[in-house]
Amino acid sequence: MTAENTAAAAVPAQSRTLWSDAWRRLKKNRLAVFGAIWIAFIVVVALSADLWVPQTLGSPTETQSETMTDSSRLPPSAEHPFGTDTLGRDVLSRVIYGARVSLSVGVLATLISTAIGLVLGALAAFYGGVWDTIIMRCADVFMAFPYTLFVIAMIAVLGNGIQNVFIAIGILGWPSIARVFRSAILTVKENDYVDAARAMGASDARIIVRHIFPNSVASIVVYATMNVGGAILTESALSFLGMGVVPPDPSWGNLIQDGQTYLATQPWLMILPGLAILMTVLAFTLLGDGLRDALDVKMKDA
Amino acid sequence: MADERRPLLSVQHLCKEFPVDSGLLGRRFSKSSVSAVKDVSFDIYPGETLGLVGESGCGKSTTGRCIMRLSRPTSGKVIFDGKDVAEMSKRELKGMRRNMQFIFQDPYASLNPRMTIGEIVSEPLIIHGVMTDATERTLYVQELLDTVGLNPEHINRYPHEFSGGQRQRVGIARAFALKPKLIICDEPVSALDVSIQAQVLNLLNDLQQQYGTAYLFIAHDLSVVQHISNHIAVMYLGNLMEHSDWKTLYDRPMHPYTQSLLSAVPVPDPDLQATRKRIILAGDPPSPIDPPSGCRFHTRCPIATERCSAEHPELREIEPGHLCACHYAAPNPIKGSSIEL
Amino acid sequence: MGKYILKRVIQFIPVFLGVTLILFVMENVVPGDPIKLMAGEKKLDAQTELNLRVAHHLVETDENGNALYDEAGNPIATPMWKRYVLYVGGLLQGDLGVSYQRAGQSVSDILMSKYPYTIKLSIVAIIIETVVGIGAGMISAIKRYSFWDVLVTLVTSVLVAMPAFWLGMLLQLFFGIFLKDATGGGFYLPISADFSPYAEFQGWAYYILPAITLASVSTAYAARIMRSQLLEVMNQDYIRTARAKGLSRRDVIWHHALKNALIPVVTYIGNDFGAMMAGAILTETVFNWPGVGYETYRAISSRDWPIVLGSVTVIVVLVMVINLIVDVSYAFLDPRIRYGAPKDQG
Amino acid sequence: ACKNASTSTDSSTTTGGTDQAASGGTLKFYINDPVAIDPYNVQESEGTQVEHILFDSLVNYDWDKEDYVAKACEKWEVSDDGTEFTFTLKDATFHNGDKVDSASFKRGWERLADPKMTTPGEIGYHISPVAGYDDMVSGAATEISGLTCPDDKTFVVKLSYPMADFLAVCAHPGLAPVPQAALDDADAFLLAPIGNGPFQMDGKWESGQYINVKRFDDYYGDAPKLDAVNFSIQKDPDTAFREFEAGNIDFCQLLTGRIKEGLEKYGESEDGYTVTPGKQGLIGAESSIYYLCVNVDDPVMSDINLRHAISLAINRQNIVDTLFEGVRKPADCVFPPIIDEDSSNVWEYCAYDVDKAKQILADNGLEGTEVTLSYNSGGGHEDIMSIVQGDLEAVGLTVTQNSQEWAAYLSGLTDGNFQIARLGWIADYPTMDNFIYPNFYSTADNNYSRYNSPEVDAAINKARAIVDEDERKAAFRAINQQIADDLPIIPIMFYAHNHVGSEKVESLYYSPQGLAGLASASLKV
Amino acid sequence: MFRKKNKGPEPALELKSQPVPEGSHLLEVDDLKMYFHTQDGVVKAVDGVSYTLDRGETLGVVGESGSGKSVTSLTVMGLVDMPPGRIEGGDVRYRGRSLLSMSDAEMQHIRGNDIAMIFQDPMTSLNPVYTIGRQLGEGLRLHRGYTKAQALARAVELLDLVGIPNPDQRVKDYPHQFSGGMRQRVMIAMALACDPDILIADEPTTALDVTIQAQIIELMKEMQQKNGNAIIMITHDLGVVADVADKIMVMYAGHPVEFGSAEEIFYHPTHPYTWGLMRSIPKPEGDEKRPLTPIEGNPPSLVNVPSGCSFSPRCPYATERCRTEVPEIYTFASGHYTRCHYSMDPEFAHAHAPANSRTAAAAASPVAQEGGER
Ligand SMILES: Nc1ncnc2c1ncn2[C@@H]1O[C@H](COP(=O)(O)OP(=O)(O)OP(=O)(O)O)[C@@H](O)[C@H]1O
Ligand SMILES: Nc1ncnc2c1ncn2[C@@H]1O[C@H](COP(=O)(O)OP(=O)(O)OP(=O)(O)O)[C@@H](O)[C@H]1O
Ligand SMILES: [Mg+2]
Ligand SMILES: [Mg+2]
Repeated sequence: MTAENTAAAAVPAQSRTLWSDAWRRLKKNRLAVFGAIWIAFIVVVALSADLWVPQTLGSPTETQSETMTDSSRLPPSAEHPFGTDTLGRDVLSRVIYGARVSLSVGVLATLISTAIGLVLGALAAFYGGVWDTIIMRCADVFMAFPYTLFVIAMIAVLGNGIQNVFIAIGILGWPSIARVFRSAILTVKENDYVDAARAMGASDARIIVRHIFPNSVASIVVYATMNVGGAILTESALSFLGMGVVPPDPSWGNLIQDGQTYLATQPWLMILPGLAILMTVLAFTLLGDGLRDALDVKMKDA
Repeated sequence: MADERRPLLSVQHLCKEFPVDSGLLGRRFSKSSVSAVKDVSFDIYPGETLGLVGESGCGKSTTGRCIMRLSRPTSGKVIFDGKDVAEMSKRELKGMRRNMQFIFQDPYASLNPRMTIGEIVSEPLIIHGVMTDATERTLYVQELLDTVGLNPEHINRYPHEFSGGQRQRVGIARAFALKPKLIICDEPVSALDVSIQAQVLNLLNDLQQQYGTAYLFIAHDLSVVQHISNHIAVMYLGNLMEHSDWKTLYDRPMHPYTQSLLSAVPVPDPDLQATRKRIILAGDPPSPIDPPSGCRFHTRCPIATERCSAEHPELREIEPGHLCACHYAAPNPIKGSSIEL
Repeated sequence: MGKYILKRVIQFIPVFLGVTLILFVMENVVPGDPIKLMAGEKKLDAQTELNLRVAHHLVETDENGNALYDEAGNPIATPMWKRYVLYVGGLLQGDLGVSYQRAGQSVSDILMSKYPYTIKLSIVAIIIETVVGIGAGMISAIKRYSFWDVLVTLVTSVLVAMPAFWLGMLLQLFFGIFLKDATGGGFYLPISADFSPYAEFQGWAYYILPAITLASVSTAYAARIMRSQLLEVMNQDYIRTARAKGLSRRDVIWHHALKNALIPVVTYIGNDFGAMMAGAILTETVFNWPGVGYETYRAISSRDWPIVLGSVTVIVVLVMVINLIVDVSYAFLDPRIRYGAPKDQG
Repeated sequence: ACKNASTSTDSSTTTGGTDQAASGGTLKFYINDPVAIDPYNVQESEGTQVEHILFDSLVNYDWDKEDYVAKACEKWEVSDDGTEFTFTLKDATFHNGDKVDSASFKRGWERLADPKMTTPGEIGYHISPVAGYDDMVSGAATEISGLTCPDDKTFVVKLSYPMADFLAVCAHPGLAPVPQAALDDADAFLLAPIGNGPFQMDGKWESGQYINVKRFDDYYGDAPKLDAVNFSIQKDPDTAFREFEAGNIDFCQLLTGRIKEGLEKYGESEDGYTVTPGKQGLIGAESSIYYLCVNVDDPVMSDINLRHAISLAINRQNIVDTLFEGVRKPADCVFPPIIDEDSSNVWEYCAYDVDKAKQILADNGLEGTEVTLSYNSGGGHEDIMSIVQGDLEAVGLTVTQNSQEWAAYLSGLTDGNFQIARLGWIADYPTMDNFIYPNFYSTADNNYSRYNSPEVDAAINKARAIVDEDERKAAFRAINQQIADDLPIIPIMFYAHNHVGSEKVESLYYSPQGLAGLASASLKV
Repeated sequence: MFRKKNKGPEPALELKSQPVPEGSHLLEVDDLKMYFHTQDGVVKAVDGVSYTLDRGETLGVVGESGSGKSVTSLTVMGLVDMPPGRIEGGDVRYRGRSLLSMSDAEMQHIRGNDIAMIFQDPMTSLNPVYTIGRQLGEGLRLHRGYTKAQALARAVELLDLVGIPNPDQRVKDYPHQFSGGMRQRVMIAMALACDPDILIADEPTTALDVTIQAQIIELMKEMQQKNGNAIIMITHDLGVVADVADKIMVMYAGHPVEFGSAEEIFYHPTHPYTWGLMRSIPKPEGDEKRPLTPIEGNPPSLVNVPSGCSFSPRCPYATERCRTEVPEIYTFASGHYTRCHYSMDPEFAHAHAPANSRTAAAAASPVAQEGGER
């Protein structure tokens, strides 16, 4: 009976789509905007790195054996804002190039797990029955594994290297997204408009594409956004354990690992890459939170 | 019922059971299914309205959904336009659905929030490949919107920009888009305020006049049903209790349940209300998981006897066109329990 | 309830089999022969290698324990399914096998020496999580929009976004190194575990930093869940009912809101306990903690599959049992579950 | 404050030993978690570190005298044909009071070859020259026929072929005597072995945590000064060093990159091997080498010119200067100076000569050749390999790094699935033979290069049989030169200690083989 | 887990036992205004509500969804969260004392003890984790200082009173074990536990089926007869109001458009909104189906209340005056008041009032007198 509460809202003068609406709300959320800006900043810096970083800060990987002893582990300075590492490489430039690793692992792993999760979640939810049982039991098995150990074991199977990292994180991430998507579909399926479409004679494909997907996409977008942060954290943990990217390529995790040795003497070597992780993951979480609030249809007009 | 016309829809001995989750509940009850609809039969003739009333959970929606084949009946026949809906293939179903549409109770949940009003209303047209020309379709949709009393310029707006009553109009426009022969209205006005409810009821009436559509009108509010229906069927716990034309039902209700239902509806007239005789049923409707034996109403029936708990009363024609499922129903209503309004 | 537990226990079986099966498959596709690895960089002579394979049931043997050979004269490797059956059979008898790399030690002995530390650390972490998480969540929900609320929201966001191992290192840096220097050795915390009789600190001191590190993320989540639950519960009709009875805001929160809000938090914390039991590899690595997580990680990298299998199996069973206990203990909080009602209202 | 006063840092009060009176203190010694501390399976340095003070083998190598000295034996005799060794044992008891007799040596040695052990031994190959070893391993015999005990005091070893260096084998810590208890309760023995050495177990090995040993008072030799040793098991040198800095560990590694800093702070040991107060940093040379193993079967790496160019391109001095702060020495051949100081050993291509390297590549059209550097992750190899990569790219090669987990890496090595792989060779016995034979003999275990030169094989066979010390050395030097041009391995550097003791340590000797002389160590009291 | 014993409010505040001061009513709501200050603007949820209530009386409040019915009563109970709510004017007097100026502690004592409230949805209004008995006894322990055992005993009595079979068994049950109708009975029992002066029922039957609704209404009437308390019955169902109310307040857009005795509202309605409401209800008629006359348009947003008469955009009789000028309150002698410019015009009523109302006849003999704005 409370449904009519919102009826009082006058029909606004000009039409808005839900996305533009969400965008409007998102813009109002200062934390989410901060997250988005930071992500955009990191993306731009990482993508454009080749254009300016090696020239100004020096190559993140190249070493100069002639001058190395003199440029080893310099403290932060104007020339090297984050200082240099043992091999005389500029740490800022390594952090910047590390962003590439972190972001690509975050995004690709999320893409992989989202793709697998979406298909399986949709199968389970839409066709139910045996499909549901099999897929969800599999998900249970995967979820029963201690996650970090599972990823480590997976890397052990696949070998080190960035592509294996995102494959492993991606493959093992599917159960949670499948569950999210499944329950999103089941929730959406409950809605009369799905029945309405069926009553009109719409095919399953049409129902999924036109009705279920657009209405569950919000939860997936939110979940995926948050998941990127999670994947970045996992990657950093793997690199920290020495199972991630292969040197000399930098990643934030192995920068921390490198810096660990100098915890007492050159703590910035470990603190700064950690801050980069923190900021970036935080940005994804904030953006995800913001998106959730902005896309939440229930919160409309409240 | 003796009627030479061919019924548009004929529901015969429709039953629907839902399996109940095993586990904790299953242990408590010997049966493991909800018998939501039990042996329900009725006919609907072209251009007429059958009202279906009953308390919450008595199986009204389930009946509607089975007719629409949104659920598959456990047994029984649903014959629409001469064909059994329950037996139809996917393809036949699609064809059938051109002529049968659904209007839902909740105007918020029944419109896809991600589609514009125009898209929603034109969806049945697209699905059935009628009016493939986009501009023609748009014009038609605008016309429809105008018919249901919405501003045709709002075609590109989203449902959340409308009030509940307006949304229900969108749902109605969608149902009428294909000019179906039958529309199943599942409590289309229950969620609306009285003032809006009247708007929608009038609209449905007007459209019926205009297009000659038949309705199966589901509601729990007897006054609403009475207002719109030609015939009325009363359900209790999955069973059909009484069925007749609206006037007979109001004037001479035979089933004690109908009688009490009618008497329970408060009338907006203090004087009348003060003088009315009222039958107030005791207790709650039993669970359909474990329905009472015999007559399902006997646990709450003011006139129940031993026979009622032992023997299931069939729905039988007591007087012409007036069916009742009560052992004690007779052409002259039981004295003392009839209700004057 | 008994039936429910039984049903849950039966559900364990496929999960358990699935987990062990996946591990077995992994063992067989992972590069690196564990037996060859035993000898390190040196080569094993063929006979010793064969003996090792026999000892670890990696080749088929006759009744006398002698290896069987195929026509080409090579020892016949035991098929995976057979080893799997042997393993599961052994498990049912409580036999987890013998480590490949830790010469001759039985897996159960190794795990038994590790689990107490993991469990104890988890318990301390759970206590932190419960007290701090629930407390912070409550404060921030009750004093919504206040300074404390903002602070809690901020801190939890940051904690969730922080690599736990990095936080651990920061804690070491601050409490172990900086503080020691700053106070001239007067006050500081140990930075890595030492439970030998020669340890510098009393036992509990070694738990502080690792437990904080381990609890950090979960505490943040617990606080967030607590906050949102409490806010949600405070909007429920029965809260209004309680207020209409004349209860003070405080009483309403303590007696009506809290118990309802706690239910999801307790689930979270319970499941989290399971996850902690799974070993906090990174925390253990950073703090040199003698727990299961690091041991399993070490075992994976050194292809010590009996340990991997054993510890993961034990973890999975433990997690399932803990989750079951959590779900069952629900009933004490939530009568709807106790009496088998669907959880759709309230 | 959290630092608790009652558990004082003066750890001598907390020793569990029987004699609290003689207060020699407890030394806290960092190790990684060992694989085994039972002699029958000591394969790596960490386990050996513990095992060698729990058990005494027959003889010992004395780095000062540069010769073998008796340890558990009184004296030994070698038959003329060099196939029979007769040891006369000292009077000694095990930690549990059992007598150490010749049977206990036979028991200990046979355990290495016993296929019925829970985990068959992995160091048995050391005694493979002993007659009857193969029969025992294969299960055909229940004892090694070549080991006999004419009486309690006499232990006779018969070899199936002559081996000049067999005495070196007898110095191996794993070839120790064990009491009957080792067979009776093998599981307990695994975690708390009972030996004949100067220290005995104090409690059992707590995996991942610690191993405590205390002075064995009935030791037949000089009584140790220390009351006890607490082997503190840490996950990596980083953690250990942090603990060292916090004052909780008395001996550990200096971290690469922080060696100079450590030497300045803690002082540098005079001889490089002995920690004394104020001179606590050890940088003495070790009998081991760090090298790149080249897969000569690889189509690319089989090009000898490429190997030459690579070797010339590497700035070894930079590696030792940047990462090891000049402590380690650039390698110029296979023999560490401590094994053989003769300067004629030097390999031509171990010089750093970028121009020449470029020249060779240009002459042979090898510019831009793609090579892959494989190594195991962790252990600081990343930095070394990154420097090597930088150097190789500087001369125009294209380099990929392939960092793998140890397990995967090792199987790559065994399967020949690599181009260039980093390896280290730590001598089993401090002999030149031990550097040549295992690495370059065509069928030898450690010949991951797959180097196969019939001439070299023949020369090795010949050299090994030479009884005369100097002649043998000369022969091995010749072999070294024979290999130099082929470069199946590219020597990078010779290891040196990078260890440090705390100021509490009065004296602690740490041998070039990386074994701590805990029996003679002392703490300031 | 229960609160500290007898930490009740000061006993000095036993208002219930004091007589209603001369010249005032049990409850007087006077031009009450409660606005919500939200992001989207000021929601004028309650904008000038006035009514009086005496012991034994029932006030029916009707109106569309969102017209401010609930907020009005919640304001009386002091249960509106402030912020976002804010009282912008007016007063609520209970036995002559202003509730709005009471302290928290005083209000706590009033709530449940003097004024009790039950809510629309019985399914969600009971705390799922406590037994019925505990929840029933809570008010007693709080206001009356009962012990646990006393409270439980009384809870059994109360359950029996509201017609729940096996009350001594069922006190130990949890809410989910009760059906909707039974829960609403429990809610009533709970509200009546401390024998309050006023019972506010916010749509107590909307969520229930007609047969159950009839039970509950019957029960409430019965209870009122026994206890003599006043009831404020909020509903959108004119039928229910006709059944129970002595006085009726018709609300539209945050304020009453008409207030008077049930008799007058049903038989002499003077506001076009009330007319519209009556015309749009489908009624079981005699032989013919009378077409419904709906009120066209939608209820206004409380953020942007239309200028002039808030009903003017939907009023079929609206004139220019209605659209610009806010109507005053016109009070008839009987206390019946209305908020329409034309309500005092008998012609107007005669011409437009619904056929079945007796307004036409009533208006012919004007009992009304002009009243000023209050
Ligand atoms: N999918 C389902 N699974 C199990 N039981 C169901 C399902 N759908 C309906 N039921 C049960 O069948 C019975 C009839 O439900 P139905 O929705 O048809 O009632 P209704 O008369 O439409 O009630 P309402 O007035 O509340 O809409 C109810 O007891 C309901 O719980
Ligand atoms: N906490 C709040 N913040 C902002 N607006 C509110 C709040 N509570 C209520 N409102 C608004 O106040 C107006 C009146 O609400 P109220 O609940 O009194 O309506 P009602 O007449 O009881 O409706 P219903 O019949 O749906 O219960 C509505 O427009 C509602 O949206
Ligand atoms: Mg329904
Ligand atoms: Mg309300």
